[in-house]
Amino acid sequence: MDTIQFILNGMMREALSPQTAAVAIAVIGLNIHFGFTGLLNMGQSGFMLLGAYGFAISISNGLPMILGILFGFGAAFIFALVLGAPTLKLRGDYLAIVTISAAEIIRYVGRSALLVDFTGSAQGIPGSQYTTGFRNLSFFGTGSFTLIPFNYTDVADGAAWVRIIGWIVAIAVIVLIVMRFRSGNAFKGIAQSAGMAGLLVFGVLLLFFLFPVPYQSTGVSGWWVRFVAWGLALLCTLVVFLLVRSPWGRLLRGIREDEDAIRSLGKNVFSIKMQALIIGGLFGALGGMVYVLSSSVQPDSMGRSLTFFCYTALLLGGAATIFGPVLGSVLFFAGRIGIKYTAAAYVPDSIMSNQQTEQFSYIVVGVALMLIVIFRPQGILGNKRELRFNV
Amino acid sequence: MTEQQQGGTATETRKAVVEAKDVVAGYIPGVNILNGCSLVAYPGEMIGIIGPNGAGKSTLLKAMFGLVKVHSGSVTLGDRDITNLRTNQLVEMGVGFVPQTNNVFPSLSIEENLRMGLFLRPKKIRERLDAMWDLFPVLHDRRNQSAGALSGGERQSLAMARALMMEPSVLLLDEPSAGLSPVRQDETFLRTRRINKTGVCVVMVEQNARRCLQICDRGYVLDQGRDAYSGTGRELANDPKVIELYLGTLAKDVDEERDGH
Amino acid sequence: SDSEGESTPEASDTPSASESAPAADSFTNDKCDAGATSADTLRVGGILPLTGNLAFLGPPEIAGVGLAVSDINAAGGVNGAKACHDVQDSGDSTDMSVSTASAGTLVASKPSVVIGAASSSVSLNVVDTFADNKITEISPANTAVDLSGYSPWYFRTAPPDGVQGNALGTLITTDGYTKVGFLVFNDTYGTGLRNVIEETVKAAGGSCTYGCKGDGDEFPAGQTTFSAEVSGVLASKPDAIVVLAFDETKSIVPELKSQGWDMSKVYLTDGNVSDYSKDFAKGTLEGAQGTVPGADPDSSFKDRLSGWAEVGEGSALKDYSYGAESYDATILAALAAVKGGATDSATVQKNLAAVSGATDGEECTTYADCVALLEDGSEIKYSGPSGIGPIDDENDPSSAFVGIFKYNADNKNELTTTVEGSK
Amino acid sequence: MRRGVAGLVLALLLAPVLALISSGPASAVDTLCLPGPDKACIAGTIRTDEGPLADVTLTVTDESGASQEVTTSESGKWNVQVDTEGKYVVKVDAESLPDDLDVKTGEVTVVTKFGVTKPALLTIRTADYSATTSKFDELVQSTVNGLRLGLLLALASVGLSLIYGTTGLSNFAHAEQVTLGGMLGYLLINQNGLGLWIGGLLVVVLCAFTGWFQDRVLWQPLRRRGLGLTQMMIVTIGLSLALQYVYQYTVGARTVRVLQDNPSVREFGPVTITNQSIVAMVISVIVLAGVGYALLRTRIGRATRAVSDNPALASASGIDTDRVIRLVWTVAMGLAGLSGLLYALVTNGIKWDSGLQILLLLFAAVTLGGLGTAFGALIGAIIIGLVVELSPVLGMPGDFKYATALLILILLLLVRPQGLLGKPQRVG
Amino acid sequence: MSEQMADPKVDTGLADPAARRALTSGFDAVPGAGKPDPILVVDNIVRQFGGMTAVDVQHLEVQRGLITALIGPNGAGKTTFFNLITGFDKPTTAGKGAHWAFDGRTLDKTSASSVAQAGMVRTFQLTKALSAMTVIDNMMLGAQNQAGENLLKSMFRGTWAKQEKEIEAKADELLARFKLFEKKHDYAGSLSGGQRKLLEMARALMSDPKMIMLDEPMAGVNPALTQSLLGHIQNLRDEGMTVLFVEHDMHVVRHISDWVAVMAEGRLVAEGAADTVMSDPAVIDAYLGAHHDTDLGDDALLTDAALEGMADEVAAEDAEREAEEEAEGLR
Ligand SMILES: Nc1ncnc2c1ncn2[C@@H]1O[C@H](COP(=O)(O)OP(=O)(O)OP(=O)(O)O)[C@@H](O)[C@H]1O
Ligand SMILES: Nc1ncnc2c1ncn2[C@@H]1O[C@H](COP(=O)(O)OP(=O)(O)OP(=O)(O)O)[C@@H](O)[C@H]1O
Ligand SMILES: [Mg+2]
Ligand SMILES: [Mg+2]
Repeated sequence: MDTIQFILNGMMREALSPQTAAVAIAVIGLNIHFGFTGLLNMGQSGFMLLGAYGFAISISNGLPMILGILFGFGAAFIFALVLGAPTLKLRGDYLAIVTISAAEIIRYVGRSALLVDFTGSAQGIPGSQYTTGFRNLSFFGTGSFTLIPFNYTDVADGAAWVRIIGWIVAIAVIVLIVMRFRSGNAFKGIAQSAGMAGLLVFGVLLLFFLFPVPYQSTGVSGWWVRFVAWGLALLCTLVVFLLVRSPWGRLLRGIREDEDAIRSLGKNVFSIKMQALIIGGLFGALGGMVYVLSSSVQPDSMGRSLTFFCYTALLLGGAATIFGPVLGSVLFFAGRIGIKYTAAAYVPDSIMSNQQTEQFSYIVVGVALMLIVIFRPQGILGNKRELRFNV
Repeated sequence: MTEQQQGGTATETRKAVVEAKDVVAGYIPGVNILNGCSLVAYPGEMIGIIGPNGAGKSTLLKAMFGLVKVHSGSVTLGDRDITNLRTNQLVEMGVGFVPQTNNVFPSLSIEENLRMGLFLRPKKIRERLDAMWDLFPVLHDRRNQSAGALSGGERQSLAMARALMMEPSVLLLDEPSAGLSPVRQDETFLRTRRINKTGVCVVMVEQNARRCLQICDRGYVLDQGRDAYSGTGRELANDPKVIELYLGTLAKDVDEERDGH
Repeated sequence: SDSEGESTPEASDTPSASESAPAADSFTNDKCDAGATSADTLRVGGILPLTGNLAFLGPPEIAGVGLAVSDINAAGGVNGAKACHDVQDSGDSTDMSVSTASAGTLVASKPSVVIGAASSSVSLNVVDTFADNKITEISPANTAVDLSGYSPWYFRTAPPDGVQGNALGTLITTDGYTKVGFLVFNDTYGTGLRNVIEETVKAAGGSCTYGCKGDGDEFPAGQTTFSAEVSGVLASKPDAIVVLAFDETKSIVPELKSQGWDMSKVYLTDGNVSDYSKDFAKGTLEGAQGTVPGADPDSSFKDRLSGWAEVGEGSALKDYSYGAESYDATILAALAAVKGGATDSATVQKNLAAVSGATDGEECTTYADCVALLEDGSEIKYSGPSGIGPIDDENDPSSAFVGIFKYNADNKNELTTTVEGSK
Repeated sequence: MRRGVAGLVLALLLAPVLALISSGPASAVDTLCLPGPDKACIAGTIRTDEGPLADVTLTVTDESGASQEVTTSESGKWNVQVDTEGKYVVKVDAESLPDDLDVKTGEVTVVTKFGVTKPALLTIRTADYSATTSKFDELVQSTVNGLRLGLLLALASVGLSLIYGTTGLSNFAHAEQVTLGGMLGYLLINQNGLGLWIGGLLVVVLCAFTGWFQDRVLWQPLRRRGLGLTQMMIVTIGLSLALQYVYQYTVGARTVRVLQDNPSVREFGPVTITNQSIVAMVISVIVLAGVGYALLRTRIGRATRAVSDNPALASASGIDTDRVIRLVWTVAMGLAGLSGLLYALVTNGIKWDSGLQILLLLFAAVTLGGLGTAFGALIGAIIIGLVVELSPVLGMPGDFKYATALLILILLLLVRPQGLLGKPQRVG
Repeated sequence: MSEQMADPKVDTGLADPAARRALTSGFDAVPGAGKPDPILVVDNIVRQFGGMTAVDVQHLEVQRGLITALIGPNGAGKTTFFNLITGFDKPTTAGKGAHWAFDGRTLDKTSASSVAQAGMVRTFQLTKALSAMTVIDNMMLGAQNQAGENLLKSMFRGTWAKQEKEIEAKADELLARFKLFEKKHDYAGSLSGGQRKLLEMARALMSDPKMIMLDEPMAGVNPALTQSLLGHIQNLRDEGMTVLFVEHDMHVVRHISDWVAVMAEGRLVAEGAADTVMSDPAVIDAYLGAHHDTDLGDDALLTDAALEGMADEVAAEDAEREAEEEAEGLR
């Protein structure tokens, strides 16, 4: 293993992490809010926190998991109703401040020492209190395994050419996939769809070949969690795909542009915005539940910065696109780790200490984020033409 | 087809005040809206631009005013090349512009809107304000009201007044009469003419084509980003081709019908 | 690694006799190679706050780990192989993805032990991951009661709240203060200690006037204005005030002062007992007292810690919180590996309690001495600078020395006494 | 064995233990009581709310009725050593007390344990001791604190509002700009020993320059390229992240203070307030009034509002929008820097995330007053400041003081969606 | 579903000009006159902004199946009136006697969307194109009762695919008529001012309204196109649609309106057939102006006298309003 391999493995681990999937799910919800409907929901982390609390508190109090999930969704549903009923009639900026405030209030209440027996206050709820049921559902067995149990070092003695070819093919596949999406006819017809699916699977397998990542089968951050988390992320993507290419999705985009116009056409704007807020919020809650499956419920971890990360991921991937949220989340988290590890590996100790390197890498992350948005404002998958008018 | 100019203009030796030469311009890189459009205005002239919707009339005005990027061709003001100059610099040079839409500052009061019109020469504000209050008494009565509350026509008046504040030497108007009641339309046209008579060069885009051609010295018909026809106002107004394609016969029909009544 | 194994014991022969600190220039910063795993050597992972809210706790902890590894290697390494350290960022609780990612990286690097995390919240986030992957985790700073016996793979060298809380509560009451007000930072550290101190004070017949359990007067993490809290606590007319906070103390103390509080009636704890000579005007904190678990982390150890920090991290330490605990955590892990004869995590886990003295061994205070005893086949009780007693069956230090400090006119803390407390 | 009692302590796991082992400088404890395997100690300090009482006599009586007497030392401390475990009654001898004292608890029972020093807590008060403070005084004090916080927030939020007003941009990096003010203050005044006033002035100038510079190299080019507002918002998030870590990298993650001295204090009736706070409040009021005047009454102020309404039309009116916006950035950042410096002075410290912690309050203030109206931001900020400081006094749990401010914001928006000073827009 | 798509209009027998003339000649030419078959009845609608009364309509009836023009000076309150009855604004008299009914249905408290659903669809004077959507998406949004706009059904393409096709066909047809077909897949944000106006009108027509309310539909539209569009509107009328429109172009008003209502200073001041109303000296004075038929190119008009005369007319347009404002102020 060399340094590059170490960095790439780190990135791959982060890209596959169930928490990345969880954020991706929340971002999918945010995409419905912000990308498609234009609702400036700055409190997505509040939805996530409520989902997580609903899930974890009910299970740790002995309720079955299915009820926990329902409670998680229920909490987010009520939150959406309570937030939406008064604010969806206001101007967008106000919705932003109301949602961010409401999310913060939830967090403050959750971490209040008064509720220590209920929410665990600042310390939160340890994972061991609610994940057992989920882990017991696993049919992956025990032990640990690597998905593709050999890597390029096993092939031809890890010769450089294997790696180079591997990378060229991987990049070509990615470019191809992105191009098919950009052209907009990625899923027209069965042949196209099958081709795309094949390409995706091939690309993923290739990546696993390039970075073998061993995990526990069922452990707290093992394959089982990953499988479920990413499965849910894909399912959510599919749901959003179905939703937004329908007339309902068209309505959302119409509302994003001008509510009054839509109203004048006899559409109940309020109810549709509410539907969008709820659906996106439910995705957020689901994201929250997945987020805490491999860790613990911590109110502070679902605060403003998580919402900011969600927005960042969304805009990186491309708002109002189908795959943007997933791509953006993966890119954001993996990229961040990539930057951190690169800095740690290549900045000599004589210039910066361990701690300084770490801090420096965050400066780079911040600057990189700025640069990406500046040079690709529409995001990876976004449409630049559309961008010109939403100013 | 572009060179239909005849009469006095062909032998013109006067110096142009504003001139757009073979302007190619557009909003999105790669998509040109104007495909080599030319327009010239001589001192004291009043120029009308008419044409179908989406022909590029507004774009031409914007290109001359530096709001749309000119890809090729040139715009000159007197001797100066003003292609792609920043708008506020043009204003300093005495070019006034009234856009077709979004032509007032909605959250500023009416008076403040007018003050903005003379931003560069604050010393003269009082004097010019008084002049405007005379011209537009309605505005005076409501001078502390925010412009966002005005009706469509009132906004249009305010926009015009704002442009007149600075006593420009070249005035670019984009559909100044749209949304105005008939009497105000007439008044606007006459006032523009009067301003023109004081030596201000006026270039106006109008969909009220008949009226526009009546008062303009020369007119251009724009179609698909090119100047399809040009000539004196009356020539164009009576050109059967222009009538058929651009002016329509509605007004005539209605007038005839009524007269026959 | 075989060849290394040959050479190191020889190297260790020379300094083993001397118990004193090696000269500053002999500190080494032994970072791990990417490929080295616990199969070859003692790989000490770290998940410590390098960035974020608690980043100021990072340097002493890194230094503790680094110095320990340096000392271990100076004494010949573990089972003949050089130990190494690999410290990853734990971030803070506002962005758990950082600690999750670091935990993932650490798990993949197959360490013998992971030192961390500093914040209980972060520990809770990663503890299951380490436990599932059977990696021993030793936190040098977690004090939350809830973490006692959380999992067989989770240990700590910081005594749980009870130890320090009892000591401080007794100190306050023997000082004759009846009504106690608390300025508490709302996280596990603050509320946990508060609960114990409050109980102790009440048991002695005292009472709590502000910031008590169940009042909800804790201030949230990261808050920067304290006028409301200070006004509140003063209005409750306490006889003494306990400040349970970290860095916020720097803002709280002047606020207390400016609202007219007599600073000799202020009590601090390990989170904020440090040298404030550069922060406050002379005399500000004079007479204030505080407790810090750990037997007198005497100045020689601090100097070594700081000396290592200069070599390893490029700058001297400003603060020593949890440095000794980190050091001991690392040494204990190394001794456990020596005792078990292997550097894998399971061996470390199995032998950790034993080398800490749970088996009533012979006391030794340095790695080299302890290794010598172990090689003789005797049971040992490692007793390092953190002054903790043996690890009990909940994987906590059963007891610890608690130093009582008093601030002088220069706002420096001076040790007055050391007491031993247990949970 | 170096520290001898470890084995014994194991036996006493469950009891609170205070074992005196070795003593440092003996001055702190006047006479020592060393509990041992067969010895227990009882100790305490006799003090009133005004200070320790020397030469007070106490009697300690065991269950059998045998008693011993002790006298308190200079520092009011006393202790006795006993050699049986069990109940002891500690009683203060009223005779030995000075007159005019109110003995609340003159007698207390202590259960001793070997190896442990047990406290005996006796409560003695001076006659005029009162256990409560007037709620009114607390309210007045908190109101003043609230105003102070409000004014500081206002300084920062007016800038935020100006930027939002002119460019429509929600600047999430504004908080870091506030932090910058404090950080520069620390570097210039604390580290480099500049005088407070000179240093302060320099801080404001430097911060204003960062505003100018930022606009020059970042925002103006982005505007030119037509970058959308949400995209720009993400850029500010990136900038905010980068700046936070620049502070961590350069200054560190700990709290630093601009001035090391404790501020001197003034009292006005029930209100105690530091001189620094008074000066900060005065400066804020003057600066805010100046900004307000400039916005409403000056040409350039009108120009900023025009640019915010319709930038294209503004430049068609001859306004150099870029210059106006640059001016706004410069002023806003200068104000933020000033606010940060004052904030660091008034709250006694600044940290890499100090700004971040109040960012939401800033946004709340701006929204509460009505988006884009500078005066609204001022009023909003003061309301937020008052709510934050007053809500604990009025019975909210201290945990919830920020939450209360946010809740008030939400409630107000429901009643008055356009904010306090905002105007509703015309439809159609 | 197919039933919903069916043409909602009924044959009123008004396609014949003579029939229309016969019908309108029976109306009283007074403001607020009763109509035999009113589709819209408005009572006591007042809207004040601060002290200023923008709209004060005591009674108005709009006859079903006719084209009614609403004219009046700038600021007369026409747009505000539209806003009020379509639910975009609330009358000051709401709950205090304001009452309006469309097609027999009381609308006093209904929201803008239900007004449109009831069949009364409007356009805006300042256009509201959905910029970041394509022209065809704009059009498709106009259609009513789309199954696919239901959240649950939307996920299943089968439930709405067929309807979608029908709607698209209809949209194509309208786009062609409004000369926007080539722009079908362009973003609406890239349309010119006039094109947006056209798009808005076409979009409103997608919903097959019973009554369409157009706010200055032809302002900014090229005259040649105006002419053909008027033909289209007339066709719609002939198919039974009711049209109420605001317009300042007198040729348009004369050409297509069957009935004209005049507003000034918020009040309904006259009603009648186009010719009658426009020869009313009061209307000419305050609204049309003395020159509305003359050639403005005539230099004679540039004399001070002529301009002053014109200024007087404009002043007259304002005078009554001022008077009213004063009265308002005294009250
Ligand atoms: N912001 C824009 N982005 C892209 N394309 C645009 C934009 N504005 C206008 N266009 C395109 O430019 C062409 C000309 O527009 P322009 O506004 O100049 O027309 P116009 O002649 O003024 O029409 P109208 O009489 O309707 O105002 C139109 O076809 C339109 O599609
Ligand atoms: N929100 C508002 N606040 C204050 N005044 C308003 C508001 N909306 C409209 N007005 C005033 O009410 C009057 C009527 O406006 P309205 O837009 O209805 O006129 P209109 O008849 O449509 O005129 P135009 O022909 O110019 O479009 C105007 O004087 C306008 O200034
Ligand atoms: Mg145009
Ligand atoms: Mg109108």
